[in-house]
Amino acid sequence: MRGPRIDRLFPESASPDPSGNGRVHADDGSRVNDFAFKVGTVNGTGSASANSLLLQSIFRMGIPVSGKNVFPSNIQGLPTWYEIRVNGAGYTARTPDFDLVVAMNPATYARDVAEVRSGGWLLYDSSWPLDAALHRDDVIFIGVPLGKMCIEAFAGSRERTLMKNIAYAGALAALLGIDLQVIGDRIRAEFAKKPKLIDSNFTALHLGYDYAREHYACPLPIRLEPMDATRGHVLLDGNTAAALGCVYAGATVGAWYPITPATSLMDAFIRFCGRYRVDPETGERRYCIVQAEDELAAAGVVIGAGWAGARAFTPTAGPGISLMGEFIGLAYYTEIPAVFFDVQRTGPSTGMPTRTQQGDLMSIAYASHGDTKHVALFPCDPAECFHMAVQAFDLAERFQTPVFVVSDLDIGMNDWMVPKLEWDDSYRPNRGEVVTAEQLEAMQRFSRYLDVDGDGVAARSLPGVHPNGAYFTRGSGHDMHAAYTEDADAYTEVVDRLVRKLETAARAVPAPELRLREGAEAGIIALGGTHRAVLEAVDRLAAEGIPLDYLRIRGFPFDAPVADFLRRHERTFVVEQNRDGQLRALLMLETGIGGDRLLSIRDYGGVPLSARRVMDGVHAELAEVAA
Amino acid sequence: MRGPRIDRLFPESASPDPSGNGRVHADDGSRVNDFAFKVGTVNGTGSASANSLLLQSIFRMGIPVSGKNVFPSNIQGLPTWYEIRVNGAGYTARTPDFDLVVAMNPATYARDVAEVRSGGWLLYDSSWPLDAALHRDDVIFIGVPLGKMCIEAFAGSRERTLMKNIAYAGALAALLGIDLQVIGDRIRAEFAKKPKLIDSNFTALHLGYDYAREHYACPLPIRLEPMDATRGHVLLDGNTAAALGCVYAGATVGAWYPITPATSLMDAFIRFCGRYRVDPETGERRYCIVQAEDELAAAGVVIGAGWAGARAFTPTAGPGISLMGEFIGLAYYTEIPAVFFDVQRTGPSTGMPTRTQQGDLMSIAYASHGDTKHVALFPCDPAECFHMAVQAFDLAERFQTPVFVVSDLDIGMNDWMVPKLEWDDSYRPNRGEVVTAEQLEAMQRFSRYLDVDGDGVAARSLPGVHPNGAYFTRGSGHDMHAAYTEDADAYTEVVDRLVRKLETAARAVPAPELRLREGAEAGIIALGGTHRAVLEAVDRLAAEGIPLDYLRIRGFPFDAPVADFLRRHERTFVVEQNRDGQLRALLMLETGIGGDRLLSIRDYGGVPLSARRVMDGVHAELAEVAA
Amino acid sequence: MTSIAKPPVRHPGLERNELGLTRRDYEGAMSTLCAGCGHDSVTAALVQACFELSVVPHRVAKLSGIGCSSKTTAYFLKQAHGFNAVHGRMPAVATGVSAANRQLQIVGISGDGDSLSIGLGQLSHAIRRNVSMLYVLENNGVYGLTKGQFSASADVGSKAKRGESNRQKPIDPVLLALTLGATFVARSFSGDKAQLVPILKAGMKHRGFALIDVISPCVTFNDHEGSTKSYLSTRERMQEVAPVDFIPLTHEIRAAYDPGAALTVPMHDGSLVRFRKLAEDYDPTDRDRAYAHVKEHQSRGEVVTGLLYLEDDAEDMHALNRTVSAPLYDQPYESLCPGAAALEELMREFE
Amino acid sequence: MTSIAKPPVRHPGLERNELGLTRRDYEGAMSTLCAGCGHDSVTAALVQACFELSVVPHRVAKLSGIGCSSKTTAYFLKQAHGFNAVHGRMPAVATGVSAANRQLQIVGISGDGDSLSIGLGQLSHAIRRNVSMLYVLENNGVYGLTKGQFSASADVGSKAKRGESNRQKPIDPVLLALTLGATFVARSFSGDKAQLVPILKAGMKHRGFALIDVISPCVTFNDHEGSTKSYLSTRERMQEVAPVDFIPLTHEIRAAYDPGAALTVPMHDGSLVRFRKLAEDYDPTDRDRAYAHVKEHQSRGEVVTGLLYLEDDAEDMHALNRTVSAPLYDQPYESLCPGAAALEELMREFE
Ligand SMILES: Cc1ncc(C[n+]2csc(CCOP(=O)(O)OP(=O)(O)O)c2C)c(N)n1
Ligand SMILES: Cc1ncc(C[n+]2csc(CCOP(=O)(O)OP(=O)(O)O)c2C)c(N)n1
Ligand code: SF4
Ligand code: SF4
Ligand SMILES: [Mg+2]
Ligand SMILES: [Mg+2]
Repeated sequence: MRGPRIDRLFPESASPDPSGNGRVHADDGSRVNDFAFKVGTVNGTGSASANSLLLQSIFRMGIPVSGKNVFPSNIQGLPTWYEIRVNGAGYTARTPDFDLVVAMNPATYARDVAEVRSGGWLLYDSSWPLDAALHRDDVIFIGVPLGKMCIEAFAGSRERTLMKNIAYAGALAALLGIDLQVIGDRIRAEFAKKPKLIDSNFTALHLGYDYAREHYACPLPIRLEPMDATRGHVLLDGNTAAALGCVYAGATVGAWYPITPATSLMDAFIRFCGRYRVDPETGERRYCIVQAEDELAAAGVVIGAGWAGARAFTPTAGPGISLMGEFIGLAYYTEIPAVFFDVQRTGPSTGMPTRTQQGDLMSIAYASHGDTKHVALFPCDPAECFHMAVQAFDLAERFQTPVFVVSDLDIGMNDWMVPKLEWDDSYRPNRGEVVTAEQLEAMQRFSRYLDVDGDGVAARSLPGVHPNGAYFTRGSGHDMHAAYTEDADAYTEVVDRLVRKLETAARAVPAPELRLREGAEAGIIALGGTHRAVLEAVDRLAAEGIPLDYLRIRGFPFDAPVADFLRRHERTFVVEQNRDGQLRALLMLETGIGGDRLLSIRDYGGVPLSARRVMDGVHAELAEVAA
Repeated sequence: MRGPRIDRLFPESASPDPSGNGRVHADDGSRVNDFAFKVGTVNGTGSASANSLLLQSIFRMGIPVSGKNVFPSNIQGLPTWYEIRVNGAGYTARTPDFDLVVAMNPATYARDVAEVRSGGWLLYDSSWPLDAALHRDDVIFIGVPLGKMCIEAFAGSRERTLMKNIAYAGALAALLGIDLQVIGDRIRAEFAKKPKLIDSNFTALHLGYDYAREHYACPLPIRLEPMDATRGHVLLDGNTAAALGCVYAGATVGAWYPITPATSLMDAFIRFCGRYRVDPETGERRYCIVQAEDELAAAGVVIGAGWAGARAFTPTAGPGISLMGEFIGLAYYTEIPAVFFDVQRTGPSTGMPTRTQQGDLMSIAYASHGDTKHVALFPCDPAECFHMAVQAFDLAERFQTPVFVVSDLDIGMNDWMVPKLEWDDSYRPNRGEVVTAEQLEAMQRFSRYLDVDGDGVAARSLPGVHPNGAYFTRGSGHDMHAAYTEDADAYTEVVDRLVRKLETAARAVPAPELRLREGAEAGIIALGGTHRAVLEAVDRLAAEGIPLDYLRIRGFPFDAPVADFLRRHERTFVVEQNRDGQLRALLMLETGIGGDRLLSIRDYGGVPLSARRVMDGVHAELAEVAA
Repeated sequence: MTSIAKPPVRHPGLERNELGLTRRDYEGAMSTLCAGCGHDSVTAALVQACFELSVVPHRVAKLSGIGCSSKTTAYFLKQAHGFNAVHGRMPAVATGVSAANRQLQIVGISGDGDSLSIGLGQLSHAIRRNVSMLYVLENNGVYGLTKGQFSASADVGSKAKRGESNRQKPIDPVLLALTLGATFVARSFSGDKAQLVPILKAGMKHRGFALIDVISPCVTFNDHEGSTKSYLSTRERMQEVAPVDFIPLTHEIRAAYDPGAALTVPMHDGSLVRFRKLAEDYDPTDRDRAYAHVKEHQSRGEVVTGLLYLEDDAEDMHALNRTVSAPLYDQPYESLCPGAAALEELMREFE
Repeated sequence: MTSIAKPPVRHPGLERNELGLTRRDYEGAMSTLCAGCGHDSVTAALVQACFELSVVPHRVAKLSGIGCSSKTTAYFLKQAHGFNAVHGRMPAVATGVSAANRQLQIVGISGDGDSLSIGLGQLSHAIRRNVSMLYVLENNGVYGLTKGQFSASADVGSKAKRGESNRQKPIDPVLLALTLGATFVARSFSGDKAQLVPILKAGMKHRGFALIDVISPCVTFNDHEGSTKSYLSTRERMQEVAPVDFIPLTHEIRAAYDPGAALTVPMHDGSLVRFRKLAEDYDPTDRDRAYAHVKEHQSRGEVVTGLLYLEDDAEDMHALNRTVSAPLYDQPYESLCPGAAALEELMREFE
């Protein structure tokens, strides 16, 4: 058993900053590289490209930044928002406090105006008069006739709609001080293949930019200044990173049934395979993707492929996990490697498919009827999605069991600033205990479920390799020789070994990440995508004089360090994004600790967690304890 | 909130007996009405009827008795056993100690001989010489040439095979002192419609009976004496009782996909509906049964029918529960009444379909992805299957949510001695809050998910009743008016109410049954089919000087009395039939109690629990604590 | 263009039907589908059909699975109960609804993904049970809501927006339904309201399972050149077997004797389905001929549309089950519970 | 009679095949099915077919779902890996096995409940993907293992043991497969080993999905009078389209020029399927004619058997996917991992 270690994936730039908030106040009293703004538009109108243009340009100015896409579950015509947070100190968790809002969607205008912080700015399309009722004295309204200008400058309604987005990007560039050069480069790169689009984009960009400069004092007191804090980092989404992990792990069979927010994982895998796995001459593919008829079938394909020796996986979301329940139990009991990615969305049932949550923890940990327990990994950001995807295949084959990489919509679909992914060419897949033809040739009798070394793992044979390796795989009662049984002892021998196997696995999953604080009495625990918000909150709380020891869980089943951490702290806050405190439940079940020592902080409305929410939770709980 | 109450379903005859074992020693030193024997045969050879003939005859002699069928998961030709326990004190849990074994199956002969307790008897077919290697000095071998006699007495191999079974029943009648008159009546009743079979049965019966009396001193020191302890009781299996409960509750729609051990529940429902629900003139049916294409569909049918206002149910087993996961989440979130019977079998996966277990507790309590929690009832015997089936429909409609009646193979398929089922004609179904056409007519706006009285339950409307009642049911995010939403607050308002609703439900499910003992320090908790073994163990332990307070849980979510019980006892034993201590897990999760106070006693090999197993567990745990 | 700006389903004037209701009374919530989506035209046709049939709105139960198509249920009959079930599982839920209340007019809406991939088993078995319901399959050859993957109905060679073309054979819901013994099988096109409306009306009046495969183009992901489910390619390849009229019971007498009609099929309730003229020796009451006809034209790249097969005298689920005619959901409890005496008597068998 | 007393699958002598193996080398564990169960005869035919084809036992993967029929996989080829998956889900598992190792000879065994109820969707989509495998559907019209409920293949009017008769239309796997584009469709009878064995051999050699619907009576629950899936009724109603021979590659030359043969179809590997004679103008390479033929005889209460449709030049799943010929499961890791440099380069796109 290894002790916890400090994880290296997190940008150094975000290492605790004494001030606790990383704000940089310039002489002119303006707030530099530390603010947040959001854009409210209509989906399907092309605002996405304008927004990522803004995000990437800021990133290229060397300033830590994050973007959160809050979109509807339809294809076109409904309100959608894009939130960008700039933070020189490297805190890139979502923040609910917006200094500036761009209100492009009449349907959400009132709501957008209301969301500007007092003293903040509202950018709107002044082509048409503004509804006086929506005015706020404590907000500065910035009107730019985006619509009018685009109607004059462009022909065709489609182009006019599209360019309006680039135009507000131009206005923001002026107002916030985004380097025009940088934006220009991005546009040129973006449309390298469609040169004529480049011109119209530039025209639109300048419409907004110039108008803003002519009519308003630019930049605003919230502004950007180039830094050098993004070197060695990339802007990457978790599904793309996870797909890359599957490619690098040597996965050859991917089965799936499309579902938001997991679809882009397989899209990326297909893209990368097309790039790296197709024989240039023959066009032959070193991979096989099965778009299954549903999630049950997808799970079946993965299990069949794993049984036959291929590294196989399926990406899905909550509803898929529910549908795969029977098959998951089969893989657990027959001991077949299988990798499942659960990109969690808001449940229960269909829930809110385009909102995030951590609501599948319990469903995954003990998926399927009867006694079961499963290995799960909890990436905290896209970089870990990459590395844990690779680990997942190794663990699945070492322990011949289903392994779940538990991500969520925020990690999977949003662009995060993470260290550039690196690869060690000395890596070789750990295929676990697989008997070779030679070994089988030498054997008297191969017993599929016989554990020789006491770690709970029994060697497996692959079909087609050697007659001596033949055995019968069944989800019904079987003994250590894989023979059918209804005998209590023979049955028990096998299921008891599975317990030992999972205990061994607990020591092999990624160790928790521990951050100790001078003088901390209480602890705080979290996993997955809430990490950055918790990390920020922990820093700020420390600055307030509330030091907390922070343990970030990265794998399940839990290893001893988790229980130790809980025992060492009189009280531990458990932060998670679900209604019922599922992480807290797992901690109680697996460590036996009483609930009175676990203070729950939950946020489950579907938007990514903010540090403020965590701090409020801690303050509230402490107040309770005090009272 | 009501306090716990003593449940009246348990036969008075089993109320604690001072000697702690209820043995009756006659002057001649023989053991009367307190022994166990089992018959080892081959399935599909007709031994079942001979065995139930024995069971029923003993029952009709007024002696408490139980029969456990230990059968294989195939149709014909494999070993099968039938265990009968006779106990004048009313302890009818399974016992693993056999005073006499009837070895009719050469394939299991060795094993059957080995299972006789030292000093016990082995009855075998002496038509052919006995394998000397299998001899035991400490066992008395009783040979009866069953095969030979039947070959001489009957023509046709089928009849010879069948009659061999009646012949051993006859031998046992002589050896154990079963009233020949009683057996005779049973045979006449059984074959009332096939008179010629009556004769051959009597012939066979006497072949065995007379041979035994001529060659051996009958009865043996283990023998029967008529009592009056079964008056007011019946021999009934849980699936039949549950089916009756569905009929009496007014269920009209039954959907199912056949699966052992739940199949006989629907078989019985169909039989009873044919008897009670078909119009004698028109032949019209007041019920609709859908044999679905799979369990997913069965769940869908039940949910559709519940939504439209009918009382609907589906019986299934573990694999079905896994497959229904997605639909269960839909019913939970859309708030549709639905009743599920899970007749548990040994898992995981296909497991041992003809063996019992309590392995689906966790899967049911939090079935489906996302945050969910479900109402579950835990009958301890067939009588409770009947009453809880009725309660399940009332709870499902009151709380508009899935309700699970969690039975198991032992309860569902074996004949148990229980008090005669009685019905109160004043019962009327509790349909919960359903708005009528009149109410709707008077309404401005009907809001499907609006909770007026704070109990977490919102009134529902049924389709086809009134235009004002129309609303849109969806598993996707919805607000209190049932309108689609992706808004955090609107979403949260609804899911938080569901928490309140389940809290109210916790106070409505059947209260736990409490049995306090003078001077008890530790407690013991169990649920479902383990009750009789635990009850017996608790009596015997008390006699040994180890008094325990016993709490039998009957419903989930747990009500306050459960937490109180745990808090009042420094240590509580948790008895259950699964590997992972799932009841213990639920207790920890729902009450927040630490694991150190819950000592686990688990038995999960697939056979019904015995008191001995419980006592051994308690002794072992106490020894540990002492050390 | 935002949905806010989009007017609700278009319709002429405020004409009233026999119930005195206007088309508006048959509309639902505003569509959130893409402007131009074929599904919205199907919605309009459903509104028209219900209006013309003078359907009592709240006597209808609208059910669907998940998908853009499955959202249709929200866009018509706001006075009817609606149910978005889970993906591909609407047929089972509809079966339960029918079991509980056979007097409801059940309208099921699905998509090609919802029906032919995840839902294929349930659709097939609902057909086999002959559950009385209208089942509209809005078929666009793709998974719209998940952004354009090929569905099982995509034709071989049909091009995806990104360029790759489908190489797997399609599952044709019409041939499948004919093979599984469906009693009402039709194919239509969201762009041909004149053909679609009468078929929808007949389907709603059919006793048994009425499958209507409606080609309903996805303008966002599958309406481009090279797609065989685009508006253009569908218009070009459509071959109607026969224009049909649905004549409700009330008009029976007048219509029964129409010399011009090629074939008139009476429905169980006395209303009529009239085939104005028929393609060369086509017989919509001959299952095997219908099957052969569709296949034959398919081999020529043509898409046969119209009411292809009609068998109105078959037993539906309730006839097969011999269910009482009054809805099960409100049978008086007394008629369901055998009572204490019966139990007392029954218990003797277990003594 | 106990299974212990039951001898393993019967077979004559100890004749050896090209690999020098005897029939016994192709047998499996002892059957635990009822004495006389049709499924055991299918097992015997499989043993015979594998023996005659000189299949290398351990190169075969046997897969099945759950049911008495699905237990068959345990009763032949003890030297091959076997897999009892979950009920109705074998096709997906087999698809995965094929994806991982296309060089395995995949034999899938299922039942009518396993394939046509819970497994209908998966069977249909395995057909659509044209996964290369032999799929034997042991069809007895009931759920044997759960004691005799009607399955979806039960004919209308067929009587259950308890007396009630089935009123729902059956799902015919042969018609279904033809409709879904299956490339190898046959029907046979467990009681007709002479017909079954060559079809099994051809099915194993077929590139693509080979469906064989084998009527395999359940002696315990569905072999009584009134059952249409009994030995008796099947024998009475069987109508063979053509006796076929399978001529493996090695014998090609000698066999190719058989004047007597009505039709000889070459398989992708050079072996031949020879139809000795054909029913009146029957053409096993014409899908629609095959469909019509089966239906026509069904209307007369006849059961058409034989190799009904064969299309050996269609693309199977791997051809459609353009998978490398070597099994994916043991591709050298180097050929799968792009390496550090490629990642370095890729990362630039995200900077
Ligand atoms: C269990 C489950 N799996 C996947 C999804 C994601 N999903 C939603 S709609 C859809 C396909 C819709 O296709 P179709 O039925 O053709 O409807 P369309 O959008 O094309 O009209 C999928 C895969 C889901 N909602 N539920
Ligand atoms: C998920 C699930 N549901 C139900 C069952 C119970 N079950 C086992 S086999 C079977 C039907 C078998 O019928 P068929 O496939 O025709 O095989 P047969 O026994 O007739 O050969 C059923 C319903 C199961 N094992 N798993
Ligand atoms: S994506 Fe396609 S199917 Fe969905 S709404 Fe838009 S056009 Fe219609
Ligand atoms: S029950 Fe029927 S199918 Fe099953 S083994 Fe017996 S005969 Fe065969
Ligand atoms: Mg579609
Ligand atoms: Mg069968």
